[in-house]
Amino acid sequence: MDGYFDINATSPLCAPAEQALQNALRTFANPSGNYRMAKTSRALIANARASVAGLIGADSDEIVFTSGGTEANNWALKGAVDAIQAREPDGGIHLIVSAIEHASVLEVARYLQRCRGVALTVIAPDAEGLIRPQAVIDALRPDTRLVSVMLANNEIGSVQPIAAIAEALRGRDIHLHTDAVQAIGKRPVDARALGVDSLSFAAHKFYGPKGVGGLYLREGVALEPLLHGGGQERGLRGGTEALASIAAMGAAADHARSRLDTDIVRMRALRETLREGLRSQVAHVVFNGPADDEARLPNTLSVTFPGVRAEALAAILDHSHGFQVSLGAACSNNKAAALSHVLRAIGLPEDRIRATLRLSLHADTGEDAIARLCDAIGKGLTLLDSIAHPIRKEASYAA
Amino acid sequence: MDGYFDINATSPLCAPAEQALQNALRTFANPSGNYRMAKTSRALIANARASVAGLIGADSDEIVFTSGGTEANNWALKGAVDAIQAREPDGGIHLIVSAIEHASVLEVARYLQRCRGVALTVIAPDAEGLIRPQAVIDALRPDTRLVSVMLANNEIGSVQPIAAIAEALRGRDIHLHTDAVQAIGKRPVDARALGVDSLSFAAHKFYGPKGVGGLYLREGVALEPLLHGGGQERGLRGGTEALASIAAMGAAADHARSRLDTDIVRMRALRETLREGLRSQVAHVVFNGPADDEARLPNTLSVTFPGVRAEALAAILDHSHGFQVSLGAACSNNKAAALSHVLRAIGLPEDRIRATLRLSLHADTGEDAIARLCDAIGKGLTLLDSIAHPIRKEASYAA
Amino acid sequence: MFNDIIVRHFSNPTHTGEIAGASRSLELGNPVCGDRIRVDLRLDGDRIAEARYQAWGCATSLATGNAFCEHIEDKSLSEAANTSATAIEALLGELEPSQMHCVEMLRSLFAQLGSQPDDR
Amino acid sequence: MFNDIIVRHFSNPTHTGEIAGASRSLELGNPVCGDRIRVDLRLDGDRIAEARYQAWGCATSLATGNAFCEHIEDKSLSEAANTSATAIEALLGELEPSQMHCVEMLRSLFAQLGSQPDDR
Ligand SMILES: Cc1ncc(COP(=O)(O)O)c(C=O)c1O
Ligand SMILES: Cc1ncc(COP(=O)(O)O)c(C=O)c1O
Repeated sequence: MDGYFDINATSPLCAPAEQALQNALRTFANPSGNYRMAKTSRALIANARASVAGLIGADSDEIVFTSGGTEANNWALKGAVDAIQAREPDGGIHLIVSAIEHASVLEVARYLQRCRGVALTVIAPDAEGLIRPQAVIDALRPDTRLVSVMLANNEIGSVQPIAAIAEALRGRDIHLHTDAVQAIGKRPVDARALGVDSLSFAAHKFYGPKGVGGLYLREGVALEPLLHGGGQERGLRGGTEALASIAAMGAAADHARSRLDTDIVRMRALRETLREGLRSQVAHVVFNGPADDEARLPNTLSVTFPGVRAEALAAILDHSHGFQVSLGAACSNNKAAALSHVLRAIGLPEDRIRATLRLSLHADTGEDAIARLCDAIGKGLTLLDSIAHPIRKEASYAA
Repeated sequence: MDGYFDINATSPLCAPAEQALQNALRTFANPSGNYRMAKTSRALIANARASVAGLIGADSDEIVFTSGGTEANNWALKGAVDAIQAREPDGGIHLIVSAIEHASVLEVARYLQRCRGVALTVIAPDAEGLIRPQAVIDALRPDTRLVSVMLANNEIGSVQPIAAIAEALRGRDIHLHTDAVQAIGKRPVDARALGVDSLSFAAHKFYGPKGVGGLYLREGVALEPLLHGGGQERGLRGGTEALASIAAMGAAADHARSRLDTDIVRMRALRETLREGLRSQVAHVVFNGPADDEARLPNTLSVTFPGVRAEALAAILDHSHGFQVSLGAACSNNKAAALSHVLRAIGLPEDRIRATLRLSLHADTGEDAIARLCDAIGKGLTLLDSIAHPIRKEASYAA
Repeated sequence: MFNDIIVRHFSNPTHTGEIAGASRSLELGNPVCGDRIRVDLRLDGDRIAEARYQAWGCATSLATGNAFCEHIEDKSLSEAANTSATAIEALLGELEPSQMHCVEMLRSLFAQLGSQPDDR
Repeated sequence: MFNDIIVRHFSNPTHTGEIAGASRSLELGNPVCGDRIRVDLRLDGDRIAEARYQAWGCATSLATGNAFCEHIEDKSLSEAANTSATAIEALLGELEPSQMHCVEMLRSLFAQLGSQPDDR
């Protein structure tokens, strides 16, 4: 864990979540059972629902559990389209999404366009990765029925003005969905205050288990189920409930809630240390994303080392120094597929995208780990410089 | 566990699955990561895939993990419809399902009919709960593109002649899906020998965790994803993989495979003991489902006690004797909703449905537990008889 | 699922049976689910000296018969008949929606108790 | 992900650098991903007395340069140029699809080695 700077990809289980999971392993009765054993299972789910609701400022009745953020995003968009088409079989549906959404929103949008007759507008962020409410308003059409803008971006950490977007859309009969997968546990999230119709989350991004998450569905909002089945989750999502995972998610939610304030302060400080360390270690370094600290996740740094192949640097960090970081582009012979669509959307040219790493830290990251990371990056750059010296593209980058 | 006669609803974790889950809890790296830690995660998933493939006679490449049986059934049907409609935008789609399918098939069929323009034929089983291949053939239309018949029924245990149905459909360009959720671990399942295009399974029915399962997708068969997203599962199913649950499912698959032959023999013997015990304990008892032992799950007994309200009997079994059993009908003021659609489909009248219990046992059930269950049922019937004596509907039922 | 009151009444019913030569009998059927309850009373003047019931139906219905008899036994007919609406509801404890019809049955039994036998 | 051979070559490269007054230089660019490799040779008669490389690109490209130099150093020019196709492929170990272009680069380097300098 000490060299782990990829918390935005996934987090380990926190101790309370692991404990809750252990405790739940023997609670196996089907919650739908008609006997006493089933009561324990139902209570476990009800408790977890209350915990998750508490974390995101919702009522228990507004939380539906899913298999993760991807299912929640798929459900919100497909379920809204189904519900609207059922109500108004002859009306067209126009969907607006931001260009920096996660694949589980973008791919759904493309599916809806390709297979379900939905008209799609993809709106660009500004150079800092922010979606201005005006950009949403400018994209509106009379048949716009669905808007999806994420709360916080996973790659550059930009936090979108969702409440302002919701305000702008009010009264227009538009379903506003926000993907909050990356925001929860890293900043306060209050679904009701945001004013959205639906909001997705995934436990493994806030120290719960992988393969479980959910959708906040504002009271009164109707969606066609994505998983039709045996009436679980008040008929909204079929499937025998993932008892142990749900219990662990509940514990992770309680834990995240109790730590949030101090975690944020700590992550901010650590990120500053990291930023300063990189600046002093590396001659030429660029930080991507919002300049304003209020508009970015406290734990995320998107860093470009101009002239460097970030893939090679990441490989050295992993194999020679034991650090895990994430890339803006994977090495691939298929240019387009491998380049981060987020970095492209904020206008980074291809060589800059290939020179970019994402460093995402957690609140328990040690100061010493940060110092060692900066040192390792410095050493890695020196090594790369020595290999590339006479043929490198830009001026020397190691300080 | 000793009084648990509801294994068809869900099973507890077997020891190897619990161990695998424990071992996997610290393996947290995102399998999509570009660093060494991610290798462990990928290996864990690959091993589990091989284990599951081994259990059902498939290649690893033919297994896609999902959040359970419900998602797998939803995906098979919706994904096939999407794929067919994309290939032939102007062709109609006719879907055939059996009347005794699980809700996660029936509700999907109704959704496809209601919202997606699919024509639906629901075919009835015979009085033993068997779907004759001829019934499927009789329902065929020129535009039939999709057939879904379950391998084994969860309520009465009837095992359908899927291989014969597949044979009858061969060469007609029809996607044949089978829901094998209830069959796996209770009888040999060989996806390739069955000749189906897709086959769904859920770990919690074979002593793995709840909330994980998968779909066998025969090589060469194309489905549109149900969960669009980040390219996991070779682009077929988005979502960060449920590492620990998948590892546990793999261990459960290995365990089920190694025990299957002896388990079947043992479950059959136990079921016979139970059947004989009930016959000797109760004057009037009827067993529903196939007469032929080859055409029924070895662990499942659907039992009607004519003249008895099974709900009251189940309540006494639970509260006075510690037995968990399942009902053919829940107590409800909404007549229709509460009656088992399976028992209705095989022609049981309402009063018989309300008099029916499902007893499903596992291979580790003790002979003594069976004796005690028979004794408790006898006592329960005597008690109910004493309460209802002068006003009961039918002749005395306690022996 | 059943609350503790319901469980006690159906798993250990204390007032089952018939009364030979009963002073009075109440009878009730639920047309939707088919549940039936019959209660025999032995009156000692105005006092309900003995109340016994037979029932066929779901567990909550069975409990309802017993709860009714237990409550009225040893009370005067008028006192029992005047059991308040709140007290009637409390007799079965908290119920789930699917069990609510049993409160209806209970109310009917109390109502029959209050009406004159020749009213029927 | 990288196999052990690749890891050894890129994390501890043994043949980086330039050779002042090199007898010969090979140069290579990959038009798709932009990777570049340059190799300087110091020949002692027909013998490759020293091989040094510079590279810019992904980790596997960097490893490719080192693997090439390590393999040819101390061999005769013709022996090195006649390295079999199988041996060339084996030099980088098992690769993932996204790393396959490095085998191409390696083949090009060996091909350049075999062709006369004035062929270029
Ligand atoms: C912003 C965002 N949305 C959605 C997801 C999908 O979540 P999951 O992989 O748990 O389905 C992720 C992470 O993978 C994410 O970062
Ligand atoms: C026959 C059958 N199909 C599908 C399912 C659904 O599986 P799950 O609840 O795991 O989604 C079940 C059990 O619930 C079942 O018995």
